[in-house]
Amino acid sequence: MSATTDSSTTIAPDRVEILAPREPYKGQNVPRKEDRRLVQGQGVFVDDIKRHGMGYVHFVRSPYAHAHITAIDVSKAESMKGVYGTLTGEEVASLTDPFFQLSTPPGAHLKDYALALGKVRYVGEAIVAVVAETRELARDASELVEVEYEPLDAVTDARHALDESKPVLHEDSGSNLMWEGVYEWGDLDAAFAEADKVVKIDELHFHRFNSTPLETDGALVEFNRGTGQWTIHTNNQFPGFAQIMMGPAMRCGLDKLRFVTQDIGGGFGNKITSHPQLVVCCLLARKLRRPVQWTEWRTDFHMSMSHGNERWFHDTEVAVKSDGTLLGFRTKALDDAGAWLRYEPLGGVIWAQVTPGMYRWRHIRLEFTQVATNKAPVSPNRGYSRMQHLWFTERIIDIVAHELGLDPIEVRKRNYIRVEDMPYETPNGCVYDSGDYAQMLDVATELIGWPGIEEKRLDAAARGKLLGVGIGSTLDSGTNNFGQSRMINPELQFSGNNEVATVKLDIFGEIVVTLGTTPQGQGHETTAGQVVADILGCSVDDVHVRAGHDSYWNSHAGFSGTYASQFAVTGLGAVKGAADMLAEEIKRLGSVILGGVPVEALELAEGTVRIKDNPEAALPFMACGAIINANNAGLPEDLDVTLNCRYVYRPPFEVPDLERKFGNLTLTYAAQVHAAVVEIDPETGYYEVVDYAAVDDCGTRINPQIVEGQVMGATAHGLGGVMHEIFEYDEDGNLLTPNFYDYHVPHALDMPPLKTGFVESPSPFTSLGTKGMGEGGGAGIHAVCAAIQDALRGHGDAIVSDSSNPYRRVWEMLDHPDTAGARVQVVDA
Amino acid sequence: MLLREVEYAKPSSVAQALAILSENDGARALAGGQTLINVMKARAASPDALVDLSGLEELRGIELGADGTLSIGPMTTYTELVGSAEAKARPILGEVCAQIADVQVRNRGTIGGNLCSNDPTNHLPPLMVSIGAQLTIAGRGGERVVSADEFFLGVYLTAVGPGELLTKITLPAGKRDGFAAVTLGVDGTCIASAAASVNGSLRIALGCVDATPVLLQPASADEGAVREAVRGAGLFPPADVHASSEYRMHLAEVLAVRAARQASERS
Amino acid sequence: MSENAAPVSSSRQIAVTINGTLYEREVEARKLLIHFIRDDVDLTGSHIGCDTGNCGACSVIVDGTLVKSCMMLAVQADGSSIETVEGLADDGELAALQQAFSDHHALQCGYCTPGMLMSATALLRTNAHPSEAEIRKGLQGNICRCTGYWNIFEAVKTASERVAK
Amino acid sequence: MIVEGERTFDAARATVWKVLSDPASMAATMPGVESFDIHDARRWTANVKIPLGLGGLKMKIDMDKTEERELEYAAMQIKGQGVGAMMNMVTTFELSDVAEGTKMKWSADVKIAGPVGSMGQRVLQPIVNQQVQHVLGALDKQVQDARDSPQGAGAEKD
Repeated sequence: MSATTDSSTTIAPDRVEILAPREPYKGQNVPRKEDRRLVQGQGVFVDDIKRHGMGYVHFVRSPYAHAHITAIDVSKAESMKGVYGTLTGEEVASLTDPFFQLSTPPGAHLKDYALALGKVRYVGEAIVAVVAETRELARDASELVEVEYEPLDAVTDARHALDESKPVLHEDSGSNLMWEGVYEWGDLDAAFAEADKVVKIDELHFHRFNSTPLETDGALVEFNRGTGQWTIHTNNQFPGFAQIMMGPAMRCGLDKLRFVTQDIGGGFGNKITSHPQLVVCCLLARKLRRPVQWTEWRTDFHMSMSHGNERWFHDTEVAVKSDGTLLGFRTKALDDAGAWLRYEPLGGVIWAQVTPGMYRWRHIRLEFTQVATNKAPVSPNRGYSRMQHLWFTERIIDIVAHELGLDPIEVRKRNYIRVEDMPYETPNGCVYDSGDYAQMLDVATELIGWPGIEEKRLDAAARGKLLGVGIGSTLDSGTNNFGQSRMINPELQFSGNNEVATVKLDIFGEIVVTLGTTPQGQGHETTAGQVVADILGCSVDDVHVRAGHDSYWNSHAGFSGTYASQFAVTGLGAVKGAADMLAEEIKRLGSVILGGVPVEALELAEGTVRIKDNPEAALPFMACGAIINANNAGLPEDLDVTLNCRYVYRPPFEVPDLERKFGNLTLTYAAQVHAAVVEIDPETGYYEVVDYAAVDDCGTRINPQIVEGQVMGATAHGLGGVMHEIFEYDEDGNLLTPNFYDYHVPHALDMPPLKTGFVESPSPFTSLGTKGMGEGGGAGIHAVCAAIQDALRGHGDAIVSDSSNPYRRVWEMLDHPDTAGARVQVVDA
Repeated sequence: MLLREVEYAKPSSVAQALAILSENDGARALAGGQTLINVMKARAASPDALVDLSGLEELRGIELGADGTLSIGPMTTYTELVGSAEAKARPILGEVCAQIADVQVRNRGTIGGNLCSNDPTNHLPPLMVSIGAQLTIAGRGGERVVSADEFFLGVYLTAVGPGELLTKITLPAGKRDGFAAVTLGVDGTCIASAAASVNGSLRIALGCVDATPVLLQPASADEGAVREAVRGAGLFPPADVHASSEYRMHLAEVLAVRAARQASERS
Repeated sequence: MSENAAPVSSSRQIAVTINGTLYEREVEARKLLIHFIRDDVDLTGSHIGCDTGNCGACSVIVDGTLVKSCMMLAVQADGSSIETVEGLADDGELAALQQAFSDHHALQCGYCTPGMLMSATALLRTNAHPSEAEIRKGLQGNICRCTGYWNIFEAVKTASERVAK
Repeated sequence: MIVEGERTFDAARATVWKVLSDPASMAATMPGVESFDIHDARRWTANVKIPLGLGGLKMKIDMDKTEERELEYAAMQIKGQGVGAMMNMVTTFELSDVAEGTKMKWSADVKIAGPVGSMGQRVLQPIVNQQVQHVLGALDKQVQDARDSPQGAGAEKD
C-alpha cells in the first residue's frame, strides 16, 4: 500500500544503526502526540483530579516489622472535627473475601485482605484508613488512632526464613515456605560427565530495589449508589489484573469496577499491585457516601509497595569445557517475596522465559524456592524475574572466564546462540524469534573502543585509578503466554494473551483510535497513530488516538494494560488489525459509491478512497463517515459496513506441557548488549562509569526515537540499581532507605557518556516485525558488575557476588577480597 | 508532606524575633527551611511555632574587613556565597557551597541554617571548625561569641539555645584550606568528609564520623602524621546503609590526608 | 511591614501572583507552597514526586529565584510573583525549551517535565549558553526516572542555540 | 543498634546501686523529663521531651525492671511511645568493686521505629549516642549527690 524504502546501515562515532525497511510513518521519528499537553503541565495525573466534597484518605501504617495487633481504637480520630470516617481490617474482613491466591499450597493458604487483620508483617503495612476534609486533617487524625502491638521477632534474611527457630509470618500456611518447584531440562549427568571443568559458586545475591516511578500510587474513587458501580480513577498500570483481584474479593461483577486513567507518571511494573488500596478506597466511597482520594507519599511507597524480587543463587555448578564451551548448570534459587504474595509466585516461572540466557547450553536444573519475610511485598519491576536470572547467567559467564583465564568476550561469542540457529528453541521450549547477538557485541565493543582499552587502563593507572570493562548481554522477552502461570498452579485458568483496539471513521471523517493499554510514557498515542496513518494512507496528524484508558470504552480485554514489554506486539497488533478492517470497509463502501469499481481497483491515499488508475475519482473519508453514520438511505442491504472496527489481537500460543515444564512462554525476544567502562578509586572504593555503550535489537522499530528513549531509561535504571539503589532492612525489619535521602537514584551529574547502537532483526512472528521492548533485562547491572570484577583483577581478584555494588562494597572487595566476594572453586570433572 | 499544625510569625527585626522566640517555648527559627521543613514533613519533630527570619536584612550580607576577616550574615544563601566577590577572600567557602545539594536548595538554604541544623552530613560544620570561625549568638540578654569548636553540641543541637539566634559568622583571613568528601553520587550527601586549614597551624575537622565535627591538630600535614592523628582520635563512627563504622573510619583517614594536602598545596 | 510585624498565628491571608494572575487566599501556616499551588489554586502542572525535597518535580520560580515549592510555606510566598510551567507557553505558542523537549524526546511520562522545564528556564536566564557540564549542574535538583537525562541535556542545548538565533 | 561501655564512679557500690534502683533518681537522669509517675519499685512512667534543635521529640517512656541481683546486676525494658517515634530498649548494668570505687559495665540495645526512622540512621545513631552520654553524665551527678547526702553516707556504712 505505502512506499517502502530499502534497509540501510549508518555508522557514527556514538551511534550505529542497522535498519530494516521503513514506510512513510512506521520507522520514522514522528513527534509525540502526548508531548504538547505534557510540556505545558496540561497532563491529567491521578492526584490532579478533584471532585466536590471529596474526602482525603490517609493510612495508619505499622511501625513494626512483625507484631500482633491487640487493640485498635479509632474513636478519638472519628470524633475529630473534619474527619469523615475510618476503615479497619475488621470491617474489611466483614465486607470482602481474601484476595484470590495464584499459588498452590502452602502459599495458597494466605488470607490476604486489603488492610492488616490481627497482625502486621512489615513496616509500613496499612492497618487503618482515615478519611477527612483535607489532606492535613486526615494525617492529623491518623495520629489519634490508637493501635496496641505485641511485637514479634522479624524474619529479614530469606536464607533463614525456614529455620525452626524463626517465627512464622502466616500461621495459615504453616511455615514461611510459599512456593517451590524443580525445573530440569536436558541431561545434567551427561553434561557434567562431558565437562573438563566444573566451576562451583557458593552464593550469589540479587538485591532488592525497584524503579521508583516519580509519581507514586493513587486513586480517586466514586461510587454510584443507583447503579452500584464504582469509577476508579487510578494510575494502576494493569487494570485487567486489578479487576480480577478486586471483583471476587468485593463480591461484585467486574463491570461494576470502571477503571479510568489518562496520564501515568511512570510505572515500570511497580504500579500493578495497588489493588488492596483500591479496595479500601472503594469501600470508603460506599461507606462515607462521598468520593475519596488517596495519594501515596514517597516514604509510603518505599516502605510498602512493589519491591523487586530479591533472589539468592546457592550451590551453583557449571559444566564447562577447557575452551570455555558451556554445557550446562545446576543451581538453587531462593526468592524473597516479602510479606505477601501480591503477584507472586509468578516470579517463580517468569524467569524461565529466558532459561539459557543468550547461550547454547542445553542442560539446566534450577530448584526454585520462594519464602515470606517481614519486608514489603514484591511485585513486578522492569525486567521482572528475568533480570535476576539473566544477571545470574551473565555472572556465570564472567566468573567462568575469570577462573579459566579466558576472555569474557570470546566466551560469549563461543556460546552465544548464532544467527543461523534462529528461530532457536531453548531447552525448555521457548522460541527465540530472531537476532544476531555476536554482531551486537561487535557493535558494542566498537563503540567503547575495545581495541584501545589496554592503553586506557594504563592511563587510568597513571592517575591512580583502576579501570575495568564489562559486558552485559540480555534478553527482553515480551508478550507473555499466560499459560506459564499453570506451571505455578495447574488449577489456574489462564493462557495466551490478548489486547484490543478500535479504529473508527466518525461522522465528519475523523479517525478515532482507542487502545486497551495504560501507557506511562511509552508514546502509544503516537506509535498507534503511525501504524494507522500508513494503513489508511492519511497524515498521522489526522489520526486522533484517545489519551489514556477507560474500561468502559469497548477496548478492554482480560490482559489489557501496559506491562511486560508487549505493546509493540499486542497493542499495535490490535491497532493494525482494526485499521486493516476499517481500510477494507472503506474500500467496500467506496466501490459502491464510486459505481461498482472492484475493491482491488481502489486505494486509500490523502484521506480518500480512490480509483488507482484515476485518482480524480476519489471519495473523501469525511464523505464516507457521513454516508454511513448520517446519510445511509438507499445503501445496498448487503453492505455490511459500520466504519467502527474493533480487533482483538491474540498471539499464537499453545498451553505449555506442565509435566516437562516445556513450551513457548513469550512471543518475542528483543536483545541487548551493553558495555561499561568503570574507574575505581582504590583508596575509597568510589567509582564512576566513564564510558558506556547500549546496543539494542527489538526488531522493526515503529518510532526509533521512542525506542532509544526506552533503551536510555532502562540503562539509567540498571546503573542506579547496581551503584546505589537498594531497599535495605536492618535485623529488626526497619527499612533503612525509606525515601530519596538514603535511596539515591541517578541525578543529572551521575550519568556517564552514553553511546547507542541499533540492529533491527524483524520478528517473523509478529504482524509488524516488531518486538516488545523497554525492560532491557538489567544489562547495565551485569555490565558494571563485570567491569568492577575486571578492574579488581590483580588487586585482590575479588569475584563480584552481589548485584548491589555501592562504594562500601567495592572497598570491601579491595580490602578483604576473600570474604567480600563470592567463593568459587574449579574442579576437574 | 502534610505538616502538623504550626504557628507562624515573620518578625521585622532581630529584637522582635528574639522576643517571640523567648516568649514561645517550642518556637523555632525558620531560616532557609531546606532541612527544617523536611523534618516537619516527616513529623519527626514539630515546632509549635516558626519564626521566619527571611525578612531580616540585618542577618544578610557578606563584609570583607581590612584585615581580611569575613563577616557573614547567617541568612546569606549558598548561592550568594558562591557568587560573592568578598567571599572569594576565603576561596574554599564558595567552592564547598557549590557542592551542596542542588540549585534550588542553594537558592534558599543559608549558611546559618546549615550550621544550626548540624546534620552530621552537612558540609559546613567541619569547614567552620577547620577554619576556626567565630559565631555570634544573640539573646535577649545580649550577644556572646562562641568559637566553632564549641558551637556544635549534637545532631540538630548547637550552642544557640532557646530564645537565641545565630546573628553573625566571622571567618579569619586565610586562603590555605582544603575539603574532601566521598558523597552519595556526584555532589550528593556526604558519606564522610574532611576539611583542613593550614593558616598558621594545621586544623583538620572530620564530618559524618560523630554527632559533631571532630577537630584534629596534627603536628604536620605530612600523610603519616595526619593518618596517625585520625587513628589516635578514638573515633567510633556511626554505621548506616552507606558505610560501616569501619569504612567511615577508613574514609576519614583518606579524606583527612587529601584535605590536608589540598590545603598545604595552596598558596 | 505592618502586616509582617509579628503576630503569631496559625493561618493568614496571603496575596500571591502566579503567572500574572493575583490570588488572594486564607491559608494555614502549615500549608506547603506546592499544596497551595496544586490544591488551592488548582494549577496542577507542578508535581510532587517525593516528601524530602529531593526530586524537584515541584520546582517553580519565585520572584526570579528557582525553588522547590515543597520546601517553602505558602505564607512565605505572600506578596511574591511566581512562575509555573503553565506560564511558559505564550498563549498556545510553545517556549523554545518546551519545543526542544518534544523534538529531542526529552520526556516520557512527563511527570518530572514541568519541574525540569522550570529549572532549565532558570538556568538559561542566568547562562544563555551553558556547557553540558553546566546543564548537568543546573538540573542536578530534578529527578527523572524515564529518560536517563541524556535527551534532556540535548534539548536544553538546542533551546539555548535556537534562542541565540 | 547496641551501645555499651564502662564507667567508674568514685563511690561505694551500695551507693551506685541505690541510685540505679531508685526510680526518682533514674528519672532525673533522663533528658527533658517533664513529669513522671512511679507505679512501684520496678515500674514507672516518664513523659519526656528529648531536646532537638529542630523542636523537641515528645515521648511517653515506660520503664520496667525485668531482672536484678542486689548490688550486682539489673536489666530494664524501656518502651517509648511518641508520635514521631517508637523506641524499644533493653539495658543492663553490671557493678563491681575497683580501687577507685565502683565500676559499672552497661549496655543498651536500642530499637527505634516510626517517622523519625525515615530521617535515616545517620541522624538516629548519633542522637542515641548523644542521649546515652546525657544519661551517663546525669548518673554521675546522681551518684555524687547520693554519696554526699546523709542517706548516701548511711548506705555506705551498711
